[in-house]
Amino acid sequence: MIVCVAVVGHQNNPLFIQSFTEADDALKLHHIVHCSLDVVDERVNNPKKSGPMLNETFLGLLYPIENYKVYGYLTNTKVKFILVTTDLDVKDADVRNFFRRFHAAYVDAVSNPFHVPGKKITSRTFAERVSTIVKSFGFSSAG
Amino acid sequence: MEEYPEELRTPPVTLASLVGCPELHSLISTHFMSAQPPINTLALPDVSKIIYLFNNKTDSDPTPTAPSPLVPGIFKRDWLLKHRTKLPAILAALFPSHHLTGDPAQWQQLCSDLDSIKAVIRGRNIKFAVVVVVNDNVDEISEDRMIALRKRAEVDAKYVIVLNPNDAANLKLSLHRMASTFSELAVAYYREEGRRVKQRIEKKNVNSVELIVRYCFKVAVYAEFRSDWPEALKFYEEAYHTLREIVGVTTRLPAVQRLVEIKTIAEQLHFKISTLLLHSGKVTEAVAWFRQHKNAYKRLVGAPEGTFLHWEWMSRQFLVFGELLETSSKTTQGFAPIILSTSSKPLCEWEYYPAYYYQLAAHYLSEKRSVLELAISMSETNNEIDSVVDSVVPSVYVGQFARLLEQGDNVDMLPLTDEEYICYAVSEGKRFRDSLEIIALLKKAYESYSSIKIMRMSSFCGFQMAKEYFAEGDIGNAKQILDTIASLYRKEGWVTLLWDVLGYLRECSRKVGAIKDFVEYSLEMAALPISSDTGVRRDIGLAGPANLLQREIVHNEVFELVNGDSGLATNERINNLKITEGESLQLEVDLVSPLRLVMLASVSFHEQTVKPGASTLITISLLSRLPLTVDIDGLEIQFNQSNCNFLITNGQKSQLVEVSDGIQQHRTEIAPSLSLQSNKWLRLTYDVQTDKSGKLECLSVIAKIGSHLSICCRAESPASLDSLPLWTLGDFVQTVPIKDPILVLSGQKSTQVEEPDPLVDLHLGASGPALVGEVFLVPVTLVSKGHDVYSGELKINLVDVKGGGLFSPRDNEPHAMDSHHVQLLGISGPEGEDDSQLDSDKIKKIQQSFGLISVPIIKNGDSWSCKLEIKWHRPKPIMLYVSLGYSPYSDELNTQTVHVHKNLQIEGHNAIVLYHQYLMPFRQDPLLLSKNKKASESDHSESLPLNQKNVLVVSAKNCTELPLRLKSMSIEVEDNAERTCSIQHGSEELANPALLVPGEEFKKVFSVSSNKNKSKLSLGTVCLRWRRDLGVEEQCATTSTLSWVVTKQKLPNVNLELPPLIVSFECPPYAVVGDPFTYYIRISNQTQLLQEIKYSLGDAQSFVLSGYHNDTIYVLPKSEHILSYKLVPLVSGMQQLPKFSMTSVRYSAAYQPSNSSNSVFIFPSKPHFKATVSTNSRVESVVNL
Amino acid sequence: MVREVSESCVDSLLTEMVSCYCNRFYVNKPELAARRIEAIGYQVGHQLSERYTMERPRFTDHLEAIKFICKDFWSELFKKQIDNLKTNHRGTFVLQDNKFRWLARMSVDPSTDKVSSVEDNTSPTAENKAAQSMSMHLYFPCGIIRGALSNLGIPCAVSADISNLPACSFVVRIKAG
Amino acid sequence: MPPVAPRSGDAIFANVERVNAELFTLTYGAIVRQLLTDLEEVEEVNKQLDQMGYNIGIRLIDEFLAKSNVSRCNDFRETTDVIAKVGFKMFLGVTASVTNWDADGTCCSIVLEDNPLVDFVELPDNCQGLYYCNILSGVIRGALDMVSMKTEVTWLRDVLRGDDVFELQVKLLKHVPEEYPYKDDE
Repeated sequence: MIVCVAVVGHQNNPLFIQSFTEADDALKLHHIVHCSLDVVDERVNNPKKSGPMLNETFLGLLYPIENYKVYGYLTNTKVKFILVTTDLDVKDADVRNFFRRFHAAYVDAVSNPFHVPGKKITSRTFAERVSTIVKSFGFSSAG
Repeated sequence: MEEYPEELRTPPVTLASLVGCPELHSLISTHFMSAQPPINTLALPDVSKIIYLFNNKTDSDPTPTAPSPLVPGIFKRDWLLKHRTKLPAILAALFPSHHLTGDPAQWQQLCSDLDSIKAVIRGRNIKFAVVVVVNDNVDEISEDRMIALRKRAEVDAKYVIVLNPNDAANLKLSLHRMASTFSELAVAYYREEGRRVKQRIEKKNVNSVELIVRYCFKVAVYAEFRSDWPEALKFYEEAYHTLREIVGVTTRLPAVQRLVEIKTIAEQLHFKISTLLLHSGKVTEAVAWFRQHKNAYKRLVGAPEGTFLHWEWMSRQFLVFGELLETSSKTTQGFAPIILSTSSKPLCEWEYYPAYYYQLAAHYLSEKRSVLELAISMSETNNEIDSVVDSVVPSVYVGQFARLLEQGDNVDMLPLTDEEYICYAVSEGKRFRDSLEIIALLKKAYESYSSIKIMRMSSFCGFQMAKEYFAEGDIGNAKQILDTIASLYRKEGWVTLLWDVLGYLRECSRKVGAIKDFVEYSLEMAALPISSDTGVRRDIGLAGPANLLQREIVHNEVFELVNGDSGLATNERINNLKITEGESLQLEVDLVSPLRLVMLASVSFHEQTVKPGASTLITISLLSRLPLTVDIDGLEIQFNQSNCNFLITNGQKSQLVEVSDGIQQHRTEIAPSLSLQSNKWLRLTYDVQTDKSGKLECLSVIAKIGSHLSICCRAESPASLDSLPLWTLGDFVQTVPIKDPILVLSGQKSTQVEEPDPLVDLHLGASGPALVGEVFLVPVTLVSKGHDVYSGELKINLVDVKGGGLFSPRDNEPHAMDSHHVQLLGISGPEGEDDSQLDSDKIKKIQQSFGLISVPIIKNGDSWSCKLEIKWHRPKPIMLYVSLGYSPYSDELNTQTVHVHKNLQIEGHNAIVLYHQYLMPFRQDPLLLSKNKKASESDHSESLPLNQKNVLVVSAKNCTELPLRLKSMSIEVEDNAERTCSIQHGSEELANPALLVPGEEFKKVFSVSSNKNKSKLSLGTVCLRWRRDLGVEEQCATTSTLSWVVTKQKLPNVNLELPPLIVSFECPPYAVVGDPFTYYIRISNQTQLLQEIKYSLGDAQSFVLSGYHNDTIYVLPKSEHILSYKLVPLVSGMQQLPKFSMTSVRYSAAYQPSNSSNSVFIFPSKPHFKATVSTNSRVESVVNL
Repeated sequence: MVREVSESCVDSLLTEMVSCYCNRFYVNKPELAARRIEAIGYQVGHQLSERYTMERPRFTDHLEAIKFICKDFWSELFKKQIDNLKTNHRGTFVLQDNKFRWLARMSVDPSTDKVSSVEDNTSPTAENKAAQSMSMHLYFPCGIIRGALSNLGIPCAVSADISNLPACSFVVRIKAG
Repeated sequence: MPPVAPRSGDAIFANVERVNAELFTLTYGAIVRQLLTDLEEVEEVNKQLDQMGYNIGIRLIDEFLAKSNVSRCNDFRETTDVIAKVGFKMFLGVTASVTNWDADGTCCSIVLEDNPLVDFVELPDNCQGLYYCNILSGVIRGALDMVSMKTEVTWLRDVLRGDDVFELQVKLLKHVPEEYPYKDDE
């Protein structure tokens, strides 16, 4: 299951970060997300390593840490989406699909005239949409 | 890695044993060590010792004899060591040669030794070699002896080696042969051993898996002995996989210890495998292998009471692999991790970084610690077990422990129950300070990450490290790390993380009682833009949950502290933080300070420039992001001109705020209210006024809060306000510091105060155009009207009006001084005040087009003047800029200067134009061939006839509008140039300077003659001395006082040529009507050649003439032909003589004499002359000729 | 199905926005009005670029991004592409739209001068009023382009050139670094 | 009843030039945001929006009458009805309904379920006083002004403020039934 999702601005500042655990590790998840930015930089800065998925918005698995898998997504506007999950085997298709829907939600959120570009996303609607997307994670393509 | 036994960490080395000839052992062993592959030697002085070497082994190896159905353990602890140190692959017997050759007794001895050796090594196929040590020449060992020896020793010929330590030449060679032979033997030995064990595996009758594991291990080790890495790898892996099967199957040991043993074995095998992989450069494989190793055992936690063992083990796995990776990456640097995106579980960059493993090692170690602490707290056990614990020792088998039981002198090992074992392990665990180990690991990770610029990861490790330090009470280290981390989180605006870090920092400063830090950290926390709950509820650090409420709590706490409220005394958390009375706390907030969130001051003047003394409006806007409203007691506004500083006090606060010293005399405004609401600009507009010119800038705004705290904000301009930290307020519409739309965009914290209007007049009294060459004087007069002039300074600048610049290196000038077209020569002080005195105390700088001179103090109403001396070298207009800077006040403090500027355009004209012309002698015309060519040729330089007297007329024209005085005109020849001609003329000086009215010409005649045979003639430079006519005072002005301007102009060179023919006419100076005279035409041939001349004489109606009209004559070389005509004038007046023309056939040059020379005046009747003396200068100079 | 509104909504909204800033707020401070209008365009462009770059791989270089603006982005806004793109290969691009819709509509829009008369009769002659408001209108699309590009990580300055109407070309100067 | 039946809003909307609603929505949003930054006071912003709406309204009425061939309608009830049914549709592509007539037919409510202006919009906490769609009320007021009906338009319900629909109350202040200038044009 997804334990944390985050939107990170092009200056690596958090625009939105939401964890979905009853466990008391929200702060730890924030750390994980923050650290994963190092991997994103690595991927983007020397794409030869990341091979075929050059310029693809979906960055794939960023890095495995104990009990977590961290996935990344980088939009054309240099905004990063980070997904932290506890599932051991995750279908790439699911993650891609998740990010696609997440991206759509994000775009609507930043279309709010009162949203200041590069600033935190405080929209409640966005939060709600995100949590529904998170809940439906995995089912969409599985069946 | 260090805790592994040495034999495990390093690859095994062949072991050879030497017997006899101890004196040679060291020599041989050292050579063997350095041999390739190296060989360890086990030296025995003589044969007798062999027994001790091997007999202990015989009883301690049951495995080949009775394979017991239930194996007590997997690996023998000492097996590997034994094979590396005790059990040689080869045994070499050394015999001195004389034992072979010497008397039978020695031979017998030798044979017996051989027999005993063979007896010992029989059964175990240790290889045997014989070394014969020769001391002198070899050949005296007879062949049959050697054969006998070989027979006795039952060794192949090539295993009998002859060694001669004395002959240095062959020693090395033979030692080398020895080494290679030995290693060959060793390889054979280990191969056979390996094959033997392998057979056991292959025939499936091995009933216990443990044994298979053991055998595989042995095979692998033997393979390593002969450095057959692939095989070694293969069998280690096999052993590893087989071992994994045992888990759960075997019941040999109690559950916990069983697992411990298996894990220990797995650890060793894994270590071997990854080492081999890494050494063969298969990094990716190694990483993949580690991953599967980790996954295979991660879940094998085992019995709950033994959990900590598992975590410890895991931690060690990561640590060791990390170290291996690090060392190998040192050796094989720059491996490029390629992500196998094809495989389902691609490796990612991170798994190639050692830091990643250290980090996780630390993670597991802390897991272990927490579990262990739990275990310790629970294990308050009966002391009989404790007594057991003391006697626990590692058992014979790897990964097993037993308790040592001594009864009298015999010792035996009893197996442990799990309970006992756990107690033992716990008590062992107590002995280590895990936190130090954890810190060490995190430090490795921290440094390793930051060394490859992976800052966030390293910060994360650093943070955990800092927490450990904090727990350990090492505040210094903790704070130092935390500060660096905090800056990263600030930069990237990770508020929740920052919040947490600040929480720790805050506690650090609390612990060490650093009150300023405490306040700063607290304020920053309180100001962090955390509005909605960030979802961080539990696992909150020392900071408490990150939410608005907590911010307010922090806010209140810190303000209670700084206000010194008594309520705090009860609060024990803060007891070591106290502000004593009178102690004050000033926080600095500049552009980079994190406290910029807490309070931000934007200041904007309403005008860009102000008149001195006039007042202008200034708006001070304060913004605070603290969660609660802050009541400011007073604001202190500071400017670079301290006399403008002022104070704004809070009208609501009755008590007066004490102001920092030196402000009292400044004015104090009272604001109705100074409460700074959260995220709302507090805007205050006041007027400031200064009479000091220059920049007026607001430096800082100091907010006084309570009796102790004051926050000093660096003033910022609204125009440059956008550089706020990037996380500031998400959910607010941004507001601007000033309502005024223009000031928001362009408002500046500084304004320009103009200087007061000057009250001094500056006159430039220049008259008319300047003349090139003369020193032109521009009088400058300062008249003070209302201002005294102190430390005044005149700046003078000459600027080309056309902007071409006065300096022109392009046209190369003969005189360096002319490189400036117009030049400021000097500044002469006013009359009476002479330069020397002026120089002494005042500045006076003069450059080509720039001048600086200091002006003495001028009291109000006084005046001062000086003269600028400017010289033109070219006729061009220039702009003269003169500016006076002075201070109206005498005191040094008030150094504000007032400036007066004046400028004046001055034309520069040429005073005099010189030109010249040449004349022939009267009525004489040389035939200059070049003249005829002129038309065709472009050479326009004049030509003169050689060795003839020529006349040069130089005329100077006054082309100004004013009269000039002429002193002299002369022709000077450059000293260096040798004189090529003689120039005579009258006296240099004119008796009294000639007046030259505008437009008038002055002519002077020179006679030039050259006899030297030169084609070119350089005449020199016309040099004219003149000056302006002073009109009235001309008389009184004596030549001494007045300087004369010298104008020079070089005369162009002239060609000289020898005229072949010269025609000269002769006739009386005048004639009278009616009476005849003779008119001679003399044609002289200057050449060595006969000249044929055709000539003709035209008719003239005013004369009657006799003689040939035209004819051809021949003039002999160097001689002349004279034509003579009788003429009778018919008409009076100036009459043209008959026109003569001739042609030189040789030169085909037609030729007419100039008309001027052949006219004559005819009187009607005979005149009567009276000689008179002319005073006319022109006539005079003609007469001079 | 994509949501639509009548074009006259957008047109009248823009006209009103421009005249609001030019004739009511900053009557004789056109440069300020321009700034505001540009800012509004900037936000719109910023948001639209976010929207229209969904589902497409990241741009590798500036040219790709500019082309995107010329093709997809422009057609989303005006149902047509930029007609002509020029560049000096040193960071300056010229995007020409041969018939820039907003200007076309404006010039034919009969109500413009009436509007001006409604707002203030002190305004100068109708045509240079029209010219002025036209140039003011152009700050909006300039802002849109700038917003879009800067959101794509290309800081730049954008100006418009209407020397040959109805064609309008936008000059994009990419800021170094 | 008018001699020629007014064309249905859908029919007109199908024929008019249409553009991507996002552009419209975002532009309006950007304008509101900019106004908030410039004017700071929410009340000021409301006023400005209304003013802008009014100016637009007096312009749009022409296009409206022309396209919808609504013959000039003197009856307030009828007019509001046309505005709701035809006007909203042909411009914004949404339909509105008219309800809550008071006794003397001078005051009613125009109710909007859907409104392109507010797509993506969420009011920040410190803008609660803002009538985000105030431009609409202005438009209506302006349009009615041009058909010489002085009205007062106020918001009763606003989705952005948590209501389920948008409700605009249109109150007729005074009706000047004299010929309005556009007669000559036709």
